[in-house]
Amino acid sequence: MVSDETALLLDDVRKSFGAVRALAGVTLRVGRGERLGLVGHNGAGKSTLMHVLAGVLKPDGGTISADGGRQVADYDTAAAGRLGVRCVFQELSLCPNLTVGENARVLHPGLRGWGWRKRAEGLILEQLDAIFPGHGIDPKTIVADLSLGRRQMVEIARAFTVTDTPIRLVILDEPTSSLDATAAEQLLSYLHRANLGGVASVFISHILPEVLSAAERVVVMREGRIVLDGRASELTRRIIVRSMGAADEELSEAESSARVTDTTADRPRQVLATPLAATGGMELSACRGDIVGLAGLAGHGQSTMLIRLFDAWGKRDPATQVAAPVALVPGDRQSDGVFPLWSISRNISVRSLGSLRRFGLIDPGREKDLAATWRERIGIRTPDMDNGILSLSGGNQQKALFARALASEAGIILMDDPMRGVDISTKAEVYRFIRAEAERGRTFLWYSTEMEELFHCDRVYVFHQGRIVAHLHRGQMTEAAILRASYADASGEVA
Amino acid sequence: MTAASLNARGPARFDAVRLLRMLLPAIALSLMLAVIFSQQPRAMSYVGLTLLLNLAVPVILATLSQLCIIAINDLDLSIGSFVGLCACIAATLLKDTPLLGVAALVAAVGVYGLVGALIHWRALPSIVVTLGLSFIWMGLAVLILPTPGGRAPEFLTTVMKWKPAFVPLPILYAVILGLGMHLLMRSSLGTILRGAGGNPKALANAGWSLLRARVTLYLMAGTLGALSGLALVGLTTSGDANMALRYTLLSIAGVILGGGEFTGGRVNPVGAVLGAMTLTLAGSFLTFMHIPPDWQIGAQGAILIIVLALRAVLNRAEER
Amino acid sequence: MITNDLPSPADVAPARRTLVLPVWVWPLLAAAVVLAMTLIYSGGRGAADIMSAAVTFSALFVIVGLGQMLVITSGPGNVDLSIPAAISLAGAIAMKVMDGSNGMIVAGLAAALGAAMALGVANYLLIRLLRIPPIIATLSSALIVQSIAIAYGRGLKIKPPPAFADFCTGRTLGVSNLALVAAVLTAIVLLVLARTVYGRTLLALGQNQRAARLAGTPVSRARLTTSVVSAGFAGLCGVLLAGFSGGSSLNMGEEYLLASIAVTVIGGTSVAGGRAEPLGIWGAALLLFLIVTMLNTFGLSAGVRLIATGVIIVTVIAIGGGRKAA
Amino acid sequence: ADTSSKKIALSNNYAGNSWRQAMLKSWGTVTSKAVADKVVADASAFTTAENQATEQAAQIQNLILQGYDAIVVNAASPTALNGAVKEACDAGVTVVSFDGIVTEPCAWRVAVDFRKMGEIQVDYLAQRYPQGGNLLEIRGLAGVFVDDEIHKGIEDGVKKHTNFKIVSSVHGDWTQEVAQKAVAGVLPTLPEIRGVVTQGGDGYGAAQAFKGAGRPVPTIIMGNRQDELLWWKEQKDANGYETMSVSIAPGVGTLAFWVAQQILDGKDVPKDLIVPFLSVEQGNLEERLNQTEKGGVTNVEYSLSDAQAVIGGKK
Ligand SMILES: Nc1ncnc2c1ncn2[C@@H]1O[C@H](COP(=O)(O)OP(=O)(O)OP(=O)(O)O)[C@@H](O)[C@H]1O
Ligand SMILES: Nc1ncnc2c1ncn2[C@@H]1O[C@H](COP(=O)(O)OP(=O)(O)OP(=O)(O)O)[C@@H](O)[C@H]1O
Ligand SMILES: [Mg+2]
Ligand SMILES: [Mg+2]
Repeated sequence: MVSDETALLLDDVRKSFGAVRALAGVTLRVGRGERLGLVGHNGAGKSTLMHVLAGVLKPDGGTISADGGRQVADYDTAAAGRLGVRCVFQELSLCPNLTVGENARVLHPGLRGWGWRKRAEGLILEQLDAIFPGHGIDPKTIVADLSLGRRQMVEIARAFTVTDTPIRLVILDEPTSSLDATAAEQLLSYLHRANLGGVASVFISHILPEVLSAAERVVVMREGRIVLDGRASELTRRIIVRSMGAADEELSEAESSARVTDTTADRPRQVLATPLAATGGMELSACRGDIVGLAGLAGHGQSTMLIRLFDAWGKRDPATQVAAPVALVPGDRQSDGVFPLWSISRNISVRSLGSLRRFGLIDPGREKDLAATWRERIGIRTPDMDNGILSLSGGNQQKALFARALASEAGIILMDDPMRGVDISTKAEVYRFIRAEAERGRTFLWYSTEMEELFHCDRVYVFHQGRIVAHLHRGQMTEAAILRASYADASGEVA
Repeated sequence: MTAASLNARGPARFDAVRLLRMLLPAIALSLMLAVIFSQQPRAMSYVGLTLLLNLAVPVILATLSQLCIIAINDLDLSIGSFVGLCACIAATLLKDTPLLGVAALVAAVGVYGLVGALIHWRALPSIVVTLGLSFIWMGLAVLILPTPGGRAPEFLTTVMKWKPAFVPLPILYAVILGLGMHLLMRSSLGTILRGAGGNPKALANAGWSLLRARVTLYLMAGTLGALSGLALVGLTTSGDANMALRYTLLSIAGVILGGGEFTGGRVNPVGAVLGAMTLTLAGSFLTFMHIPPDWQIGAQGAILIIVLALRAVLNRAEER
Repeated sequence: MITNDLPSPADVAPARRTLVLPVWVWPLLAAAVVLAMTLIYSGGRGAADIMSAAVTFSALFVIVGLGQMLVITSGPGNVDLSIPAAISLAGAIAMKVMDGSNGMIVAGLAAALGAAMALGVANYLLIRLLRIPPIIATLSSALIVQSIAIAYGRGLKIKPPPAFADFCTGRTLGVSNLALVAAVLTAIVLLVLARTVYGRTLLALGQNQRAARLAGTPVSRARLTTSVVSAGFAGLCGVLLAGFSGGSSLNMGEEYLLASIAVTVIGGTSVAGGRAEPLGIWGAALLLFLIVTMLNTFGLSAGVRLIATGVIIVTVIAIGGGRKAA
Repeated sequence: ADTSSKKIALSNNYAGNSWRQAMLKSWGTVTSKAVADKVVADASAFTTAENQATEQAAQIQNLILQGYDAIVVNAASPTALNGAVKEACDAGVTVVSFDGIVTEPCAWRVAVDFRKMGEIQVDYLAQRYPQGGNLLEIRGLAGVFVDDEIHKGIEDGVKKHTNFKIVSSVHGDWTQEVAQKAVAGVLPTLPEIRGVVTQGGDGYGAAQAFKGAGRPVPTIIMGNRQDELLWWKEQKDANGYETMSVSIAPGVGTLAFWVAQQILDGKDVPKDLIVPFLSVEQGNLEERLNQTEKGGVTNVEYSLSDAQAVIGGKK
């Protein structure tokens, strides 16, 4: 039911976070009552674009207009609200300490005065019933008490509640990531009905069949740009994956750089993690000198597995055996990695303090040497290693975190999607480095959301909903195979 | 679906633990009362309950004030001296020049709001700002009332010494305050204020001003603190700058005991009222237990530890 | 990646050339200003004597402040409110064990420090095992210790052994021995923070506990050490104070409750954790002492003095504390 | 009337200094004998965890509930307990306050004339130094009644003896260490000091501060503590140092106990009783010092007959 009327128009929207260019000039039109699907790899800029659309982020450049080209100045959350733009954010934005009904109130300034609670609860219940019949959610429950899936249902239903302003557009950023198949089905069929009522929707998901059935038009984003825009009926899964995936020639290059021999058998085993009772799935093991990739969609248990291994060193845990000291390279620099008050040199040495001691005290000379060595080896671009770590660009900060782990005595290096914000040339350096270190006997466990990185691994475990659903050896590792295993859905399609 | 059936069993167990945790202050309170009654049956009367609990009224008000601050993930170390200051204002200015007294109280509450704004604008740690503020309140109180004295205005004594039929006054006030705050926090405005502590980002995304939420809560805290000072003066009939310093700790402990948490906007007004009464009674409880004088101080610490440790145990049970 | 993520020139620009004064200099400057105002009022009388008294008395605050600083540095919400109790208990134990005899000085010192450090362990267990918030845990343990101190010492003021009293009130090369002890401790703490695994762990922990854990530093051990050292320093202060003032008394720790926090924070240590400024404590302790002296010299009333103290704390925080947000 | 079935409680707000410890100890010795002799049935002591009027008010209310016939109070505040005291009186409980007295008219007061205590310090100095001179005043805890009273007394004295001048007044918070610090801080800015007027207990600290600053030690009015008296004795033996000491005997609590017992006995006791403060002079210094426990405070415990004398003398 695509109408020619424009609900909202984004024109040449640009947005950068420091050195990371999240949106490199995006122009996107959403028609009145149109169902738009948005896909792209992790970090392609989908969420950023939707944040701009919801008024949460101010773009660095570009305009937003509504109602036939009328440009909206000072587009912010309030303006978006007035226009009837609603958003189900990727990270849940309910207040966990409030009840379901109270969370509906948060979205509607008009819900107050006598009996507001009844009205709010009625409103959200009505929507829940409309979208997810048989949901079994009591609007008086506190959100923190709901399972993740039900929270997601509440958040979706909340976005469709109406008090005074009619809804123009609902943005759903990976709404099905924590819904079970039935609920996802219910949502898709509701979107069809809603759009008949003139409500436009933007549906973001990594589950391609879902997108293809939910949307009339599909837009593919890659590296902050729109690389494909077409009618859903004319697109296939293959075309979409191709447009958002790594180019074929890059793949072959990666493959050629990789080691061909695979002599796992005669090397001592360093890591063995058997599935925890509740989760099921395959076991994970790695030997000396292995580079093992952990693949799958973001948030399907890869980081949890790495933390489990990290904590297991030095402990007797039959389910998780780790035979050598471990070091971790975090990907989320801000919350897991960088010590912002410290110099680059201190940030690197913190994992190796024990060995830098002389007469019980950390020797500044050795610390300096260590920093100098790694500045050289991994190429950290700074005039002085005593500068604050935040003076580095994101990619170089990440290199410092690599240096921290590699400089240590650890025999096992855990990498938690460590290439975020790292530029292409640096990546190449780091890949070579990892390969060299593996040859010297170190074991790498490497979680990555970027497809081409996985091709630098000897083997790949694919994760889905906390379980390992596939184990692919070098010969079996193709983009298609990995994607198929990652997108393993209710149909039970497991490699 | 397996997921659904798992979920169905989950909340039921959680609820039992949560219920126990919510009832903890009530249980502690009834236990102490039971021990006191068995030691001294005559405490189980209208007069007895009035005497046991009437000094809990200002503590309850101070605790609710602290609750407002904790609701937005801050902490107020100045509430004790603020209550003292308001008591001094009530016993002097409010008695002698009512207009000036009211103006002074309003100004003091206004300063609370400004401090909230300052904390928000500069992203300051509330602990240190309110620590400094406590010196200022204390200094002002000593300036207003250099030596204990003054007299409570008649209306305050009347309000605090009133003997309603059937229900002892402190219990009546506790119910009114508990219910009132409960309703306020459940109101459409209170919902937003608690939401600001629960998920500030979500609230900002929905177009609410966090600054306004914080200032509102600080103003509410100031008002409740001022009321606490007035209630205190009504009971003691005169003012003293050092009178309520202990309320700072009592109020924090009361909120936590009542099921509140330092972060996440999780506060429970009814629980806090019960917590405040429990803590007030803890002191009395020891008087009835005939603890040797040397250990009377330490026993207070031990009671605090026991009750809070119990809460931690229940919390952990809930996490599982 | 198509986007070019090479560091832009701005990112790798050389360190700013503008002269930035270390944080710890500010309280020292403020102290100097206050001293100057006092001297202007007194017509320049007694500058050297005021300074010498200030250094002597500040020393005790510095010792306690160093411990509190380590606790505060271990992250937001961490604070030790049992310091006054540790001071009183350690003072009482030391004086009773020494019982005025020079031969027992070492035994008394050991007993007092042992008791204080046991309190530190108890605090750690309350906070970590029972998960009681540090504020309430340390306050509760303080109440219990206060009872112990009363039952143990009965408030009797036993004189310190002459040799110990002489040491505490004496001077070496014109500098009071207390100040020398505090200076040595400050140097040790500076060294520990900069050059030991514990020190680095503590600073990392305070900046980001999760990152510190993932960087493989011994986080729990550092927390325990911090708790014990804070109580131990408070105990040492108690013993020295008893020696300095002719015996211990039950209430001699009271003024250190808020003062220990105030000197730490005014000295530039971050309440958010991760940044410790041992040298700033000296400036802040001198500042607080000199403010009292100034206000006493001016003949200002107690009320005004309290207000001045509060205004200083709020001002220092509002200027220094908001830097992170800016 | 027979008081052997009567119960008397001590309500105490603070136990954190030597004076209060001595008070509690005296109370214990005297009342346990009285209970053993069947003069009264019970005489327990109760101390609040914090030195706070609110806590003490609650404590008094509990004591009413526990059925005590009389409550002897050392009050945290002269006025902030009035509400609780009035409730006690209304419940028929006899309330006797001492040291920290309460102003509620229904209660009895065994009071020390704090104002007088301040005044006679200046009187003594005026008699020693007719030519006058500069005084340093060490005050107590700001905002507390006793501190204000003694301070007023000292001001009275200075008004009377106009050739004396208070050149500085510092707050020692009734803590020797704080007093010593405050004095050491201002001392360098002060001119020559003739005398130091105190609130008791800070003499030794002040002497240490003068010694530390290398200044001649003036005439410091002493308090009640053994270390002060000992220091005075040492100075007296060494160089004939002369001064005086004024203080309240912690045993005044036992006097209040006997007063309460007499009231319960049905005796007619006036509401305001004045106890003499304890003063030590150059002459009886040695004698006093010998009676004082090492590290404690000078004390007098009162007997029934002392109480009767005080009550009688008043009539
Ligand atoms: N607040 C932020 N600060 C810094 N960088 C950010 C921020 N938000 C996003 N980015 C970066 O911008 C880029 C685009 O992120 P965005 O969240 O839009 O990706 P996405 O397409 O939604 O990915 P996903 O599928 O993982 O949700 C990423 O490189 C991300 O790291
Ligand atoms: N902190 C306090 N709070 C309330 N009253 C106090 C306090 N300190 C002293 N007093 C009161 O001061 C009076 C006498 O105290 P004084 O200073 O003589 O005690 P002290 O013997 O010096 O004890 P210490 O030296 O241990 O403080 C008494 O009325 C006592 O109750
Ligand atoms: Mg996204
Ligand atoms: Mg004293």
